[in-house]
Amino acid sequence: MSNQVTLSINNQPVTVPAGSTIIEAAQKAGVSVPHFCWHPGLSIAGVCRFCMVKVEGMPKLQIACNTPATEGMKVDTLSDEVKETHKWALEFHLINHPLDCPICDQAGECELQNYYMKVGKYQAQMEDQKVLKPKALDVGDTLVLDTERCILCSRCVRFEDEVTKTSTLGIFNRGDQATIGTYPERKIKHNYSYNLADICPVGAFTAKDFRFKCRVWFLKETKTVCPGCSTGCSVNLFQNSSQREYYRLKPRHNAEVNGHWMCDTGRTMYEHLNASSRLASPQLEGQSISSAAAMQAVTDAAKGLAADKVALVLTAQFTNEEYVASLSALKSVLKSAPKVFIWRDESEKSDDFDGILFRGDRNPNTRGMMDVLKEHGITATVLKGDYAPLAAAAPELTLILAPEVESAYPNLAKAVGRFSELKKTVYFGNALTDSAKKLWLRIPVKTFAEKSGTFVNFNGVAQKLKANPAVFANVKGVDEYFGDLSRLAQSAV
Amino acid sequence: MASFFSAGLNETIKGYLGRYETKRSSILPILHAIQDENDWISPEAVQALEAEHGLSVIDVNEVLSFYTMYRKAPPKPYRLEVCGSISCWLNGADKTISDAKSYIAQAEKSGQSVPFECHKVECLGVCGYAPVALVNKDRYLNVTPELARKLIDDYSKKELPAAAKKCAADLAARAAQK
Amino acid sequence: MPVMNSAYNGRQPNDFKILTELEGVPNSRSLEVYKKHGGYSALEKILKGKMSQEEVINIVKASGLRGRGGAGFPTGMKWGFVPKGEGEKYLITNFDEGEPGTYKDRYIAELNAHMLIEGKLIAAYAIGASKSYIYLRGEFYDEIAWCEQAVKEAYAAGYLGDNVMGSGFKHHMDLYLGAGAYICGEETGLISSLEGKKGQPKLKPPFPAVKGYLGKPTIVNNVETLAVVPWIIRNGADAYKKFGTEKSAGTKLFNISGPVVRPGCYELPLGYPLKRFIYEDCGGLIGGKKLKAVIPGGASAPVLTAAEVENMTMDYEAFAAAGSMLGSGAVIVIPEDVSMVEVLENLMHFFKDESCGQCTPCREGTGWLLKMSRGILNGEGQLGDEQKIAEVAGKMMGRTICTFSDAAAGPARSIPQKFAHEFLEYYKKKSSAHGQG
Amino acid sequence: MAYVNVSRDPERNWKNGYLATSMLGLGTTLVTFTKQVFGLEESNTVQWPEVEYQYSDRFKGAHFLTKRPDGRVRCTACFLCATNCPAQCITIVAGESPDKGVEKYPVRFEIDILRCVFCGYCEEACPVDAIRLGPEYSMAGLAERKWVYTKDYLLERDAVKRKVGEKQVSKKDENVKHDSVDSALPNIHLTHTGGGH
Repeated sequence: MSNQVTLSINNQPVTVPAGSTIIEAAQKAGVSVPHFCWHPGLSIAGVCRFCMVKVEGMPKLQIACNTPATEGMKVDTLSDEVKETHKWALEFHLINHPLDCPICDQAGECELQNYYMKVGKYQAQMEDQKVLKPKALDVGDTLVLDTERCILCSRCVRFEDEVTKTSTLGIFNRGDQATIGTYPERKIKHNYSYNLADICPVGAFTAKDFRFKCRVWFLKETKTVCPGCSTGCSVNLFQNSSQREYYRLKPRHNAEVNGHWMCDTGRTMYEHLNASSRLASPQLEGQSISSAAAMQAVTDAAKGLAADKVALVLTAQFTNEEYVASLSALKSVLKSAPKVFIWRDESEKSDDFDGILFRGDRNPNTRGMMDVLKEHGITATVLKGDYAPLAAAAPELTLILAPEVESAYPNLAKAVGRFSELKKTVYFGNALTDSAKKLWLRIPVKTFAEKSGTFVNFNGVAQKLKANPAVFANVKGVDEYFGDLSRLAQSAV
Repeated sequence: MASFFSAGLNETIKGYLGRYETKRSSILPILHAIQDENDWISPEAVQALEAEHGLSVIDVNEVLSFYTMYRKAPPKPYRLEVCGSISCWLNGADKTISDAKSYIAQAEKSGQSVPFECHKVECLGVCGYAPVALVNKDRYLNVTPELARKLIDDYSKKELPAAAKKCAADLAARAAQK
Repeated sequence: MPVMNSAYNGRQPNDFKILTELEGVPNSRSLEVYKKHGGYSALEKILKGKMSQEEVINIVKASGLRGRGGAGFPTGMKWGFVPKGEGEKYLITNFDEGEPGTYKDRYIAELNAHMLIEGKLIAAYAIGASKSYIYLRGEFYDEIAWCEQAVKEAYAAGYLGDNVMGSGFKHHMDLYLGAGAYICGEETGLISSLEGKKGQPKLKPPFPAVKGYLGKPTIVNNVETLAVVPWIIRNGADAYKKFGTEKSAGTKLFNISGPVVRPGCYELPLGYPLKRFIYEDCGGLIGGKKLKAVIPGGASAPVLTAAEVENMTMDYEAFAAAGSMLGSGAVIVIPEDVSMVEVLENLMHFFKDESCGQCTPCREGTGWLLKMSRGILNGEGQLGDEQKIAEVAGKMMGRTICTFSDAAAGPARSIPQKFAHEFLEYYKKKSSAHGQG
Repeated sequence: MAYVNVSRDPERNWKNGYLATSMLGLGTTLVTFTKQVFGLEESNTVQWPEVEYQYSDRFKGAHFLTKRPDGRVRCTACFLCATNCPAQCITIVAGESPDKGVEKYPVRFEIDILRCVFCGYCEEACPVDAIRLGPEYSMAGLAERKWVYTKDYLLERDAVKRKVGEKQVSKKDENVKHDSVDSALPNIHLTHTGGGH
């Protein structure tokens, strides 16, 4: 095919689309070419001069990031000449790089460190005083900038120019005085700022949110899906498994959904996962009870009720599997489907989109929920600021699958207040707010980090969640609770 | 709101903004124009360029910090800039520079105010007639220590250039504001 | 305004006068004088004769004219790279003469800037550009005024505008002033600067002839290159080829600096003996000092020892064979009583100051080279440091976007290699100082 | 099964027998005992706790944290000791140091001494010479809190002051070198390069 070219990298043939660069071809061939300034999501700068490779027939070494792959090209990344070039490129990067590793949050996932272990490992030759530059600068609510650690790869500048188009960063001065920075007193304000810390190959940009919290080598990552909005970015969730403490989320490349990035709102999606912000055990009228007792209470309350006296209030923050489980369980217990309501926050503007990733629909699984309801042939009533339809139904028992990400529901307290006016409300959620205490029964549920299941994003892309060990051993997922419900109802019969 | 720039300067800036293919190309000439009138480019001027003429402060600051001809701090009225690059250095530029600097320092020690500062700069491009020096925009060749002293004396006697007066007035106004 | 002493003592045979024809002519900068000496007749020949673009390019190709800025790339070939057909194209003159030792372009402006303007018009016609810029050094206050005046005159005389000399060819010309950055003499750095950015060179590919200023095809030529074009068109490629050597055709402006008796800008045919130039044309060194070394092509050219100067001829090939380069034709003469270590430190200071800071090896390497050479000068060096300087410089070479790091490496490699013994004296000073202390 | 072949004295006589050698040993004991009772020979036994034994400087006893010349804790909370610790007995909580030149320091630094195996890996891992194993060997206690050494205890306890004293202030190259750098934003207006071209 004419729009494909075949070249060989270290004598290994690889076919790539015409117009690809050597570094892209090398990635496809599984050959790692060391690089700093090149980033697949940004334009090519070609300034770090690290990715040099030998191309047969060219007198000088070429940078792999800007050299187009051509038919029959022979690339070598293993010769002594290339290795020596990599070693020297690293040396030039390191001569003015401070020895901050012990206090640098990037240590452990720093590309400079990794490459030093991989291609460097030499005695430093520079004996003179290093160039000093400003350190620990406050450049916004989310980031700390250390200009001394910066290797001037310009990834952040390009990100600001190309992705967010905010252009708050520049490289000032020249020569070895060149320094990255914002305009004095102007801060980085957009909703994608943490990406700067991600793409920074060194510790020049570090996240304030994560500053000094934990060393990265204690963290284990899980591939999962961000529950922050209906875009459903693919993410890695980082947990310190010995402490059962979640520390951060980072985007995981997914060309179909989020590319390389995610928003700052999504980055906060670890906060509600940790024990301190969660309900540890079910609360029946303010008293802690066991999960079994709680489900027994629900079973008893549901006993003998007509299907139209039971209301199921859904938010689109649960997995498809959980919706299916809850609807099937209720159908079998009540012999027919209950009244179903969909709870959306009254401030929500579901069609909003910031042009990059973040959507106004702050629920990760609206599409999946609607699909499940459709399959079950259920038409649901939407509660959005107006709770009258629910009150009018006068349910004896109301089961609420409450939003897991409460920050997406700024008017949550008001809604919960309304729900507390109903007869018996069972609130599947982790709310610790005062208004929730008035509810009849509160049952804590597993968070997105602890369950497996499926989210379907706004565009119909289904992605699987992956379960981590639960923070509270006794807390179950909604599907498990409803499984219990149908089992208990069955055995009562 | 009153403009930061004088009416004439504003006209010049507008002229440059429309003169080139892109607005950004006008940054260098505009900065030259501001410096010609104010003697230096203050942070306020950079901010005013953004507020009044829509040039991004980042773009302007990048350019401002990259090129050495732009003065980022208020200078003295006269600058004796002696080339210290290889050709001039071979012909004794170092001597001229150190002599001029100590001449100024000595005069200042004795309580005189000398409207001069002396810098070493890189190549000025007339290397055959080394050492080469600029006093503001006037070029001098074969600048021996004696000639440098004479230049300092002669210029010091002259009336201050308009830009220097403007610079002094601006600084005084700023100090008064504080 | 005090003007420089314009006693430019060009003492050279008349038959070399191509660019310096107006030397010594009173009121040489005026349009009238230029026209009297055949000015704008080349342009007229092209426009009235309705020569095709290819014809013009072929004449320049045949003349063997090579870029006079330093790299020596064949000019006609460069013009040929520009894609044919419609679309905006740009021609930019590189008048950012910043290479230490070089002052030839400003001499052309001093003689008559119309040479440049006519050359530019011909080049613009050849590549089909309707807009061109002259990128001038900001410090060249006099030269800026001369060029401004010349452009104004050319507009008034109808050589510039929407309809050049009534031929239907449209061309506009503007001046653009730099602000003190040597790197803007690099063609893509110059383009960046013209775009109102930091003067940082751009990645190649794409080359500027395809994607240059604002992403449009752009040709950047040195002043001297363009100024000689009208003469070539007037007199034919063969006439030009008569001068110089087979591969280095024509004449070139050589500018000599350092302590010589008659410094100045000399127009000489390429292939002229270097020793004769220094000792006969320029009158040798002041005070009859002995020659220690020569930097033949501006600060970035590797040095030649006095022995190497003996049989050297001034053309691209001979210098290249000796491991140096013709560069901008700036001959810097270093006398016997100057320490080469100090020369190295001075040059490294220049390169450290002027590195744009974009590519890592250059940004960090130039600073490192300066620190090392300064250390040696301060008596902190030790045996092997000079080799380290040469090694570091060698590792910078050919590994950056532009050739600035190669330029810095030129002296940083050649001086320690050729004058290693001078470094030893500095190390000795250290050990003797230690012995006393 | 593996076994060890013990070679025997080829000349087996009564002198090599069990009884004779046992009596010989007891005889030595008796002689030494008698000498020491009458003060004819100095005893090697230390009368602990009345008398304290001095181990060599290299002894790996209870940990202490070193200080910078200004008296602050040297530790920068890099977690390398905690990472390297085979017994996982070190707990650190890092925080923003009031000293801008240091940036990071341990808000909490605790060693569970009951879990510690005194291997000294923490000392080896430390890049700034902040933790050392001291000469202290007597660590008995009655309450649990005594066995979790807090930062204050590691820095300021009397035993360390007495036994280590001045040595607690580490003379290793100061990791602080940015005190002089202006931590303001890279304001180019402040960094005028003197008009150099």
